[in-house]
Amino acid sequence: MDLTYTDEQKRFRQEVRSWMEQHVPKAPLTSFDASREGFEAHREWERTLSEGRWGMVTWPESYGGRGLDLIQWLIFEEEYYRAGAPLRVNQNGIFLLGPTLMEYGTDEQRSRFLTAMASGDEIWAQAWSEPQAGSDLAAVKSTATRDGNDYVLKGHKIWSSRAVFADWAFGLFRTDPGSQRHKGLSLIFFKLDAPGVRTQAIAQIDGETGFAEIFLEDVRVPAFNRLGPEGEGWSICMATAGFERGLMLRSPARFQVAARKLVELYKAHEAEIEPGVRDAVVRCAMDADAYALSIYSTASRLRAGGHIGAEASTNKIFWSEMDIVLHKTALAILGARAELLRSAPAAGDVGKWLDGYFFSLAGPIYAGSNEIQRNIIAERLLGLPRA
Amino acid sequence: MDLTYTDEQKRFRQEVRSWMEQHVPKAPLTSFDASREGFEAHREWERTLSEGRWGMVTWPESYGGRGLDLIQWLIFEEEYYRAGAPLRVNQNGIFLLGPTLMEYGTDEQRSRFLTAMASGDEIWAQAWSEPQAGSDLAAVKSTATRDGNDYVLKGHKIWSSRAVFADWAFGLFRTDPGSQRHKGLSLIFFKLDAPGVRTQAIAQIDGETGFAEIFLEDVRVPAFNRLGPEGEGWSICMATAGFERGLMLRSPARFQVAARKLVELYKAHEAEIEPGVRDAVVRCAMDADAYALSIYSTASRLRAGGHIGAEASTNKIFWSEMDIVLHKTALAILGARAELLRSAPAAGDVGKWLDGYFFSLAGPIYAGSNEIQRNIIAERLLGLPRA
Amino acid sequence: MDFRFTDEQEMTASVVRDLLEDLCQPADLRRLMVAGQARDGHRWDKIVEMGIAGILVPEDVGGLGLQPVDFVQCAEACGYAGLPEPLVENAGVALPLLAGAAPTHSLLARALAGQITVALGHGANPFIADADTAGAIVIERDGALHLIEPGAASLTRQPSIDPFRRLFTVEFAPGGIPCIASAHEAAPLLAEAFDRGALFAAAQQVGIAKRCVDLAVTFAKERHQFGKPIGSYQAIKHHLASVQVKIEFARPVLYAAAAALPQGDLYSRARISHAKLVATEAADLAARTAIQVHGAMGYSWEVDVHFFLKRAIALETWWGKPALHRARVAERVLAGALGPESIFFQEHDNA
Amino acid sequence: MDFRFTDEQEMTASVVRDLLEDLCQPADLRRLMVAGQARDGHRWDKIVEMGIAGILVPEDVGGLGLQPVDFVQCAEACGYAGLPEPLVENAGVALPLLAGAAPTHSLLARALAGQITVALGHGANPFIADADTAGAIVIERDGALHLIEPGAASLTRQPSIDPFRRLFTVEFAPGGIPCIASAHEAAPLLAEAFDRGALFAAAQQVGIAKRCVDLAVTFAKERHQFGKPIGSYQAIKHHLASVQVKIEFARPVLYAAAAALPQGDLYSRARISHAKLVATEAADLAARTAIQVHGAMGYSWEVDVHFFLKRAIALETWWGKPALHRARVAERVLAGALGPESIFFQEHDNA
Repeated sequence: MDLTYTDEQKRFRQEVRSWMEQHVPKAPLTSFDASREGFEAHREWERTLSEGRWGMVTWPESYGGRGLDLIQWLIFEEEYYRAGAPLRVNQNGIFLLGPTLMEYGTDEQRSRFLTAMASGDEIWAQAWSEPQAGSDLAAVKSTATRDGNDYVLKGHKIWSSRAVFADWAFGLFRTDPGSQRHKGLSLIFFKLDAPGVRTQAIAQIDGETGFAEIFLEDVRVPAFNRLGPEGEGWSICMATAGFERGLMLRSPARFQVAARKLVELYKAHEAEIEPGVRDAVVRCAMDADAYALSIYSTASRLRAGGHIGAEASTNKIFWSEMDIVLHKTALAILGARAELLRSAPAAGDVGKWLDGYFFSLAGPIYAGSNEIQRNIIAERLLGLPRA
Repeated sequence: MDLTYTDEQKRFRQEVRSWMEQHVPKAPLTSFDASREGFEAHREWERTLSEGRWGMVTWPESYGGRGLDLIQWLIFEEEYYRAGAPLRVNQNGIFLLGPTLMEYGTDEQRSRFLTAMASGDEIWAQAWSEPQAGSDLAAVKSTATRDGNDYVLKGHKIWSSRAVFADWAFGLFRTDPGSQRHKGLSLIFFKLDAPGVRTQAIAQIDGETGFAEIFLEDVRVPAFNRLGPEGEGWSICMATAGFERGLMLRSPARFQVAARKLVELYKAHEAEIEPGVRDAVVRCAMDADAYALSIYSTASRLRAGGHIGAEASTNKIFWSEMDIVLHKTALAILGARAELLRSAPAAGDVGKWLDGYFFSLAGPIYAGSNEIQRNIIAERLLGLPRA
Repeated sequence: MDFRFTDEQEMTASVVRDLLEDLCQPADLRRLMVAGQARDGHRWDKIVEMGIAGILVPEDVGGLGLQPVDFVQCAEACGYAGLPEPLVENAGVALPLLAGAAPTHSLLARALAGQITVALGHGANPFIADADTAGAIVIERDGALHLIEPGAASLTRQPSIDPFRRLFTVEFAPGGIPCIASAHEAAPLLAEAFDRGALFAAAQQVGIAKRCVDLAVTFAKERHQFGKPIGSYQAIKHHLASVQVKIEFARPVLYAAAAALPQGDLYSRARISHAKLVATEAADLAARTAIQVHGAMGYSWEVDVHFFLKRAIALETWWGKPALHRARVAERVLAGALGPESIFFQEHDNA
Repeated sequence: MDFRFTDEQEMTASVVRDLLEDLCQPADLRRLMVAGQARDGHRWDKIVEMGIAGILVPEDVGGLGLQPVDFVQCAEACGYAGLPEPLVENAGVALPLLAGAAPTHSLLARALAGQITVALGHGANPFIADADTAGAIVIERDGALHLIEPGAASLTRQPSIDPFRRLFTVEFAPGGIPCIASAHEAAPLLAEAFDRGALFAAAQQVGIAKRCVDLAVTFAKERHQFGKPIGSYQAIKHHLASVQVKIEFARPVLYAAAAALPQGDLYSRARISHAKLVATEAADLAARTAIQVHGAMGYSWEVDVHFFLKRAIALETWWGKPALHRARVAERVLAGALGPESIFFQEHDNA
């Protein structure tokens, strides 16, 4: 065990830091979910990143990456968040689909999709859930009917992040009409501007729109858009979900920055608040720290050829619960101002804590609810019998 | 709503207080579970109580009670605990079986058993559980076979409190050999010194013995010892359990005294401990208070003819979780001395906090585990569907 | 000693409950938002017709002369309904204060008649609720009470995440505003107003908590996953059961606090604060649990839970943030009498 | 940067693990209790034969010259086994201290050879563990270190709820005992000893937590209620899954703390304290959950969980109670560098 950075890693950190200092937009970009303008501004940022070959540093150079390892990816993420760089509008592509394409795609598919993904030329939405298929994802009803070299897609997807403005979406479809549950499903890509595709934004509790419904009526896509063998969609999708929950969905740096801001907020109001809050603030910093250490441990194992297992589930429970506590602690510090909108004249330094709190409430729900995660831990990690 | 005591209630409190001041043993009695001597000393105390007609104040005078209402019972309990009077060795009888006998017994059964119960002449053990029937009580296998005017009992009971030294026990037996689950069970009494009865104390995690196993081999009891109709044992037993959890199993005064002692412990060590502990101490006092108010509310309703429902389950969850937090808080105040036995020269004021903590860990388990209670609340109080 | 509400108390509460069930459903809330109006005129007229504006105002100055315990369940019902209009703050807090400070003031008579509402600028709150729709604002400055009539001060809206909370800060030229009670006269009135404010905020939180549980239970019965209603899974059951336990042990504290409020002593203040703390915890856990039970839907604007989540957030710090109330309880626990016999203590008992 | 143990580190740990699996099962613990002996002679001989007494002692004074990170998994294994004998305190804490204070002392040589154990009376602990079986006691008085040979001081047994913790207070005539390090010399040694003590106590707590989960899982698979193994119920599953999450997020902190210990700075101290805090929370929750899963059996002496429950209670305050460790973490959080880039900071990085 060696927890010191090599000189090369230190140099790499400096390289990222100085590039970010030169390129990160001074003014924060407007939300990529709220408007086409905000979305395109974030696409531009993705293009800027890829010009610096920072689009996805772990990918091979041939796909616009740098072929770096996961430790270097963590260093990149740390500097990315440290610099306050924009959220990744293409996270569905680069963090979820990308690694899966790398593992299950054909050479043609990889070269067709990965480069355009890393460059930001094609932004991806995910299309897993359906109205009756939430925690029970295997209940998907949307169909992909084979017709020559094409599939014809029919169905109704929901909770698709980025789907309003994105270019492409990937989702699960039933390619075997007679199939049940996990069988007969395939992972298929479709363009969101294809004939027969209609998207509808979903308003969240804070009025913002981050998710959308997708209605598909006889949407024709080439069989080339199917990832992996027909009927293997479920296992491929689970691999994606595992990777998602396990490592890349929530970068440790995200919480370390949030914890730092919480400590700053605490120090700014230390005089007004009860001593008990200090323990809560310290606890949040501890948890952000613990999460980062756990990811370093997983990354070290994966880099050495290990595979991610049920720890994907423990990670997801930990960060989602930590995120709620962190934001509740901030609201406690803000006191009576916590309920104010940023636009309120008396808002002072309320910042985005309330928005962040609402978003944190979605954490235990999406990417597989924490109830499902606890089942997985109990059954796969502890070996308890299925119900 | 009137939360002031009537002059009569105030007079009653004074009467109890002065009687207790005169009669409560100055030196604490030794445990009624550890030795025959301790048990008999507690029986003597029960006799003293009954001479003062304090055995069970809510019972009719004809059974040695005072025919008082539940509010007066609460006042009695408050003064009883305030005076530091001994634990009730006969609580299985007076708190569990007594009320059930009152409701389901024949006149003959009531006059045969209640007076001797209130007087302490007959101390009762409960015999619900069996090795394979814990949370799933309906799985009892012990049988009572009808033979003329008698039943012949066979089986193995476990977790019977007081069974080592008590005179009588009541338990569930299968009177219909072909019956399944909740059907065909009857509630039957048996003497613990009857031929064929063998009891075996169970050592607890602290080495003390509070429970016992009971082995029954062809134990002959008259049919007179069956409470209620044959085969109705389950519903009668549930009524008992409801009453147990609901009101009398845990007197609010018990926790109010514990909370007061916790506050005293805190004040004695305030200088040495971190500020955060104060909130925990205050919270314990709040919870003890809330529990008492809730019981006053229930008692008022029952006095007016209401019936106890699923709140029996909410009460059980609340006091059992409160009891653990209360004792953990005390251990936190004691710091490094928390692990010491009272006999340790350096023990100082560790008192019985550690014993109390261990006992509190049994709270969420016995009298129906808290998991079962939460099912009951969800299904009966909230109307959620059964699994 | 009887811990049950009287028939009259139950009747008053059920009148309010029934009215709100008819006129204040989430659909009504959404309609009001779209209309962008401060109040639902029809609903408010019906509320005024109930004639309970003066419920806590002494009879000799034109009120009904009832006590907080007579109103506490009404406030609970307002929380359950997520009522936008200021019934609780007007009838429960502001009018008894104004009646104490200026019993003969003409605006009090108009307020008791339901012609106007009175907003209150109490030092415990940084903002004034419903100041723009009020016919008068009673405001504390340096401990004294002043009465601001419409137009006599400039109001600044402070938008809240709760679309139905109309918060304002107010500026006015000192001197231009009549003083209705000196600091000496105002002190006891402000203290009692704070107790009422905290008590009725707690009552609303209990109502909010119960509403969130009801919304979650309804959904959990309908929503199927893995071929069963999600409400049949132990995880969902135990989440909701734990919330229910919090509610069951907040209510008796709330009701006892309401009954004790007139004492105005160490013990009543602590019980009111205790109620505010546990009611707020119940509402917080209930709202978050309801969202969790609803799954992704719970995070959507379409589901009604967020109205109650936001009100719960706002009321957590309204009329005193938790730290303040913890301190008030701590004072009683560390300095007052403890033990079984002290459960219904009043200070004069100890004298 | 590689967050994996080396093959050598894994090997050392598995040797200890295997030995304890053979010789330190609950049945062995019960036998030792019945025998009423301080140590299991055979087991201790085998432990001595491993020759790791000097694992953390510099090579130039006869040790193996390894680091805390090389021993942390051994301490974890001792917690998992509930080992009664003082392997952790002797090899992990006391001997490196003695080697620093009196590198040439004959007793050190005997201790490194496994002929005696050394007990430590550190100011952070009010008691001395295994003082009666020790061949020497290193004790702190007024910051200086003294060495007590058997018989040179009177020991008073302080019985613990944990039957395998042999705690003592010691009295001796000042002056009669040789001083082996002045307060000035002793200060850094005592500080590092405290860090090692806290670190290895945390490691034992993680082992205890894992053992409690394993005991509960085994029982939950066998025990049937309502016709199904209780481990198939979501309530049981989620209880145990929550414990597992705590363990999974205590381990990386523990291992990082072990690697950082030699820094001896603000950051390493905070990480060690962080590990002690979360490991203790994991052990506490795990032990209570294991008892709950076992139902009434869990409350019985017959089931083994209580051995680990009691050890967890003892270790919660051993080498610093939670308040002290929270304060050490707070110092780093409030005074040190924060943010993503600071995860593996050392003080000299900032210089």
